[in-house]
Amino acid sequence: MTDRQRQILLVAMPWLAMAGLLLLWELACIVFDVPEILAPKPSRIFEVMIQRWDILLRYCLETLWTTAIGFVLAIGFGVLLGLAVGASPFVYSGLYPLLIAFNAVPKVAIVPILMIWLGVGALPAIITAFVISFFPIVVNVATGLATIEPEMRDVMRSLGASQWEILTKVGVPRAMPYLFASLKVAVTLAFIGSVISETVGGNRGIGFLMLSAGARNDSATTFAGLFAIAIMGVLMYAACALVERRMTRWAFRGEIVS
Amino acid sequence: MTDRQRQILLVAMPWLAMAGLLLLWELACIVFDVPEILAPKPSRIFEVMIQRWDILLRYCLETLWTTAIGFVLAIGFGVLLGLAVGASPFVYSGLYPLLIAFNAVPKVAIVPILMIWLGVGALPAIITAFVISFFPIVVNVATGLATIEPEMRDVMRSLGASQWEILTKVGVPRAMPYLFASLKVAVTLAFIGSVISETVGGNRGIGFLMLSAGARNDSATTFAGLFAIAIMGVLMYAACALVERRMTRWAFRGEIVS
Amino acid sequence: MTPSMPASTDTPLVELRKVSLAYGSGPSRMLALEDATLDIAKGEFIAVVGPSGCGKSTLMKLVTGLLPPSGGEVRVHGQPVKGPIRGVGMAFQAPTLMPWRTTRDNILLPLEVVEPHKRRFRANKAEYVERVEKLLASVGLGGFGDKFPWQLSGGMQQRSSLCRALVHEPEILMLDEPFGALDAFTREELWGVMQALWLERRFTAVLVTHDLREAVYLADTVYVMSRRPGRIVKISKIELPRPRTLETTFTAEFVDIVHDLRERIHMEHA
Amino acid sequence: MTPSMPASTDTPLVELRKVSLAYGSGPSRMLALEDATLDIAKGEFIAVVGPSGCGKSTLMKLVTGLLPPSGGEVRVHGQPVKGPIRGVGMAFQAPTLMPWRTTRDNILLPLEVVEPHKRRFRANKAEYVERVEKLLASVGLGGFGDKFPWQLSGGMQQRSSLCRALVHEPEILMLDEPFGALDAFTREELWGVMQALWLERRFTAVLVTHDLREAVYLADTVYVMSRRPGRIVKISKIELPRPRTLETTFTAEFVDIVHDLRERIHMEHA
Amino acid sequence: QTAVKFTLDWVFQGPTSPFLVALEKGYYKAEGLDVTMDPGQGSAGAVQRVATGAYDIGFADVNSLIEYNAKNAGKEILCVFMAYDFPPFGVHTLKKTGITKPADLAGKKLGAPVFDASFRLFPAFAKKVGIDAKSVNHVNLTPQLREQSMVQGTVDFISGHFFSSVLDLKARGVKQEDIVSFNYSDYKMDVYGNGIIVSPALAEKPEVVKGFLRATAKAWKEVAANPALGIAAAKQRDPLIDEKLETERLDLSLKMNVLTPFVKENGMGDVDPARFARSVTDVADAFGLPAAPAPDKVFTNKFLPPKAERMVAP
Ligand SMILES: Nc1ncnc2c1ncn2[C@@H]1O[C@H](COP(=O)(O)OP(=O)(O)OP(=O)(O)O)[C@@H](O)[C@H]1O
Ligand SMILES: Nc1ncnc2c1ncn2[C@@H]1O[C@H](COP(=O)(O)OP(=O)(O)OP(=O)(O)O)[C@@H](O)[C@H]1O
Ligand SMILES: Cc1ncc(C[n+]2csc(CCO)c2C)c(N)n1
Ligand SMILES: [Mg+2]
Ligand SMILES: [Mg+2]
Repeated sequence: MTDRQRQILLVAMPWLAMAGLLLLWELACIVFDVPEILAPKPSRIFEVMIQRWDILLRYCLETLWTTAIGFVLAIGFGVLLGLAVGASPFVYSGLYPLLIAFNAVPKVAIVPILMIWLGVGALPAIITAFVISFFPIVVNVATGLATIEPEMRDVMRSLGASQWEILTKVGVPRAMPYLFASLKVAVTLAFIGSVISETVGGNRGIGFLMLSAGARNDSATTFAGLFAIAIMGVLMYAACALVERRMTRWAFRGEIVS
Repeated sequence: MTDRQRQILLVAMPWLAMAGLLLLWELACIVFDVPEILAPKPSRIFEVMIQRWDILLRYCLETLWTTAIGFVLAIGFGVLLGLAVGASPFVYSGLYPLLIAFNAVPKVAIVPILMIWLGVGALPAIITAFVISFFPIVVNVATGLATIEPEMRDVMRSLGASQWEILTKVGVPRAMPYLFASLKVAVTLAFIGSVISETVGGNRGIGFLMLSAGARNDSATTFAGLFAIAIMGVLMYAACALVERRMTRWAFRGEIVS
Repeated sequence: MTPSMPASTDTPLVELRKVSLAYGSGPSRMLALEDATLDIAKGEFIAVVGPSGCGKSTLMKLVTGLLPPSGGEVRVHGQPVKGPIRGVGMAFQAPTLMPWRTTRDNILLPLEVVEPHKRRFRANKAEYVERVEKLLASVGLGGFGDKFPWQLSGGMQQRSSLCRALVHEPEILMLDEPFGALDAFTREELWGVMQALWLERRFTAVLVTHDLREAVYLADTVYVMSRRPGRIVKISKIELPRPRTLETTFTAEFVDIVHDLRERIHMEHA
Repeated sequence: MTPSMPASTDTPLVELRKVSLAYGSGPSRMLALEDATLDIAKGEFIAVVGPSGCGKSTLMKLVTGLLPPSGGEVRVHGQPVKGPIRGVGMAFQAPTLMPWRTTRDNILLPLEVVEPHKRRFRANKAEYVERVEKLLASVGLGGFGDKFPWQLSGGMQQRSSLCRALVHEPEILMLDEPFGALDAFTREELWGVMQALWLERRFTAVLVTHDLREAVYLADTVYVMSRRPGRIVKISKIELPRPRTLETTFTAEFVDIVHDLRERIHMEHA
Repeated sequence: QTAVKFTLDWVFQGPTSPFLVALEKGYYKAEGLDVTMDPGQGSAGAVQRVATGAYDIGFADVNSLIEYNAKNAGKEILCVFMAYDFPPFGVHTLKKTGITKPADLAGKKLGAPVFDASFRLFPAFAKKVGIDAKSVNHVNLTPQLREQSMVQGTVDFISGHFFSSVLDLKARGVKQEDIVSFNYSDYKMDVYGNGIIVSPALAEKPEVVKGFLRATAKAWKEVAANPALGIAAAKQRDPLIDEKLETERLDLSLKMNVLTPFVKENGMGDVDPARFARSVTDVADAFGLPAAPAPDKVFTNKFLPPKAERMVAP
């Protein structure tokens, strides 16, 4: 295989994999004669998506921006909290169990309470997206910090660097590969958060679309909504991956060279 | 502060933090006169927990074991998939977008379909717990592998090691700190998965208990259920943290020495 | 030699033909090695010396197939090298020990990976551990097997890395400044250990070093490289009788060779 | 000297009083350094030599406060050391450059962290970059500022690390085998650079090395350490006139001192 | 303009479209009300939202309200307008199960969401028809799963609003004649259905409540006369609804739940006090409440517009 073929195959792979999966699904639907109400054929889902692209797009954009805001908040807060947890054993031991406890609780149970305080609309969606997605960021940033090579720390200490300087000059870059790994998880969770909140209350976003479609057994539309979420998720991921390439090249140097 | 005081404080921190939080909550409830239906006072929740500990325990155990099985499956599958994604650029480019897409989709929308195929009961709960929690593991293991120092890889290559040997002898230990970071996230997600599945259908587990309490406007019991989940989450986390201490001491050597 | 005869001791084990290597591409492309041509016979001990950054480590990686050449050809056993070759022991310039393994387990690594040891590793574990302990003792690290690499001093890490390169008794040994972090006495002791091993097993060895005395003491042939991009500017056959001893290093002949090499390298610094 | 006068050149800058250090605890406790007592005057250049693993790197970390002593006391400027002291430049035994920074940015690091440079870092960035470029050129790395550390050879990394220790013109300089990975000529060139710097700035320096000629060339006092647990077994004042040149190293006096040291270390290997 | 937050019990569909008509046509505005309308997640949720003050007005099953008021004496929420005079509650099964009469349900498997009003009232129904509610094996199922599970035979019967379960079953290809439905009201369980509830705070502002009810009644009258109006309004809110299905749902609910003989005679919104009192006792019994709340702590007609404005039947 030449380098060029390799390159082409790498770009084609996601499309091939996706096409393969959808084909399999389509075939399974036909062979097992799955009723549409259970799981519609992908072809039918795309039909709906094309038919109603304008409505879908409107709802998608509503979800997308609440998600994006929640996600950005999660990054900011998650990184700060991760730094605190990773830097101080006291914060670690005091906060980690609480964080785990909070995150093990299904957010569906919390969102209705949130809505009562904040009313329905974009705000609870943003907050849910934020609240559900910051935890992986905290964990990974904290782990990135805790696994700093002591040699690096000594370099900084020998310069008389403050705890904060060690954190920003060694901790943050060191934790970058961990951070980006967590963003991939966090972005999917942020979408889930937005959609959950939209399902619980309000009349906006893909979540509402799916709720109302579900209430009338319109599973083709429900699935069109799911596909739309999936596509948005992949787009957000691609954005993160782009930033990752630029910012953590050093950590992936093994891949670049060979 | 002496070492001993430090040690004691470290152990006490989680309890202090938790007590502080609960006290704040209790006070807020009293000061703002929050109706119980919105958010019961912690004292009231504990009262219910003590009163109904036998029922809670039974439902908890049901949830715990489905979660544990799902989580173990997620570790196995997640590590394997993570190794595949981290080791092969083709698997990476082909599978990652699909995984993101799948994970951005709210599982609440998928579980009913699952139940139609599998019926209600423990099986869909296990599968939901598994499906929702394997992704962070995949991402972190893959990142752990991708950031292997090329020098280590060269050591193995110079010995004529196969791709598989490089994976198991360098990749796996290298990815361990990442793996354990992801387990902290995954275990909370596994609980959420179990509980979601229990709320969608069936008559078992803490999810069912919470839902039916909610339908009776018995929010103290709902919150007792949430607390129970939180406690189980922390217990599972503690188990993971214990294994982590033993297996990744080398990566945290900076913390141990200083 | 008739063409039907298999290439044996007559064809060199390692052949480099006008090999060049450039790192990076586009504007950041940098030629590290240029037109390197050399032959290493089976059982030969060669040393490579040259200024810092001239491409010595690069040369080693080319020989073992860790890097593909940008131009020219590398052959081992008469076959063009396509990927990492088997049966080498390599001590890299940095110790590159694995922090999650104890020193002993680090040194056992080649035995877990390289045939035929790999196959019988589980069965012969005790025997292999004993071999490692002996090796550790021979480099002055007896009793340190249980320590993790990050609990060793710099020189001790380097010696462990040397043990790892030796433990599976490889056919080809690549040593990139294996004694750089050691004091003079430990170093000279290890020269002796090294020579004894070579006399016994007659492996093929490539030694990169900055210590000309070390090069002359150990090698059959010393190659001098120019500044970057590295070219081979001098080849010096060392005909001194074996085994060489520390006394040898004080003989006029030895000192002369060292002096000649020194002069040649000095030219590179002008 | 009246007691009211501040301790100045008369009290040593660094005092070690029966300092010992043990790594680990319980059964894995290991004494690395024992009863080390030494004084370093302000502006003195000392060298520490001794067998591999004897505790030289440990000693450096004790002096700079990176490690707290297990016993005894370390004082700098007359004050007991409680944590990392300020105003040191340290070149560790391994290069420990940060892989996410270019070589230039790695060397700029101390200027971002250490006062007074930190305060004016943004304003004077261009000037500081120029300073780094000059420093890089002086160690033969001109033009490599843009490369990442992992794109440098071992010796080049070591030189970059040396630059990082020098760039902020520290009062105390700690060098742990700073030239170990360099060829003889580059090394001797850098001795000259080092000595010139010292003559100009008169910083206090501690040099760990295995090269006795290097120690004698550069140092005012050479300390010889015993095997682990390291104790100081010989102190040798080098009274050779400054500036010393490569010619000095061929004088009988120089050779004698080196020989004496060599003899003393040899005893440790018996 | 007074801001009023209004929550439905469920998504925007045919039966709730009159509220949307009132909103779209500006009837609320004309009464000086600035209404925001949101879909909900069940009646219990709607009651909670109003109880916590997150919403001022709600559309909810009055039986959920009875339960809430019984458990929260002193903080009662009032129902001020009865919309479903005939309750839509019932259980449904398929011919193939061999269940033909309520007594056959004993010992069978019931699939229902825990918060489904028909499910919650099932014990009262069981008592009326003389079976032991405990003998029925309940499985919680979300609304999406409920009908499908019965079609697949996972459960023997389901509980649910008539106009949603029957239509859902038909959407799954079950023929009308294969569906066996038992409406609770047909078995002397004549409880009431959904009504408009107001928060205690809003009850202090009778003008607002009255205005809201006047506008709502007006819209309901128009929709009863011309269901297409309602569907159009619903479509405007949720562009993806299936008009045919919602028309059918609306027709069913109008015929069965709203335009009952009582309503045709007395107008929409009020209750028959004797029947209401009976229903409160029945419900308290079904929910195992310690004491039934006083009927006037659950419903009041003091905010209702004059009867003439409530004569919605065309
Ligand atoms: N991974 C890399 N990417 C880019 N350039 C590299 C890389 N590795 C080495 N180089 C460059 O190649 C040249 C030769 O490097 P090499 O490591 O072979 O030198 P060396 O002779 O081993 O030097 P030293 O004696 O200092 O170890 C150097 O100029 C270096 O900058
Ligand atoms: N982090 C550590 N944990 C445990 N033991 C250590 C640690 N660092 C060093 N040691 C031990 O302390 C002793 C002295 O180590 P040190 O690094 O000071 O030696 P050194 O004189 O610098 O040797 P070299 O010349 O080989 O660099 C060694 O025996 C080593 O095993
Ligand atoms: C028009 C209308 N349709 C169905 C229901 C029944 N219902 C109430 S809540 C709920 C599910 C909540 O997730 C269902 C199906 C209703 N009350 N009004
Ligand atoms: Mg090199
Ligand atoms: Mg050392």
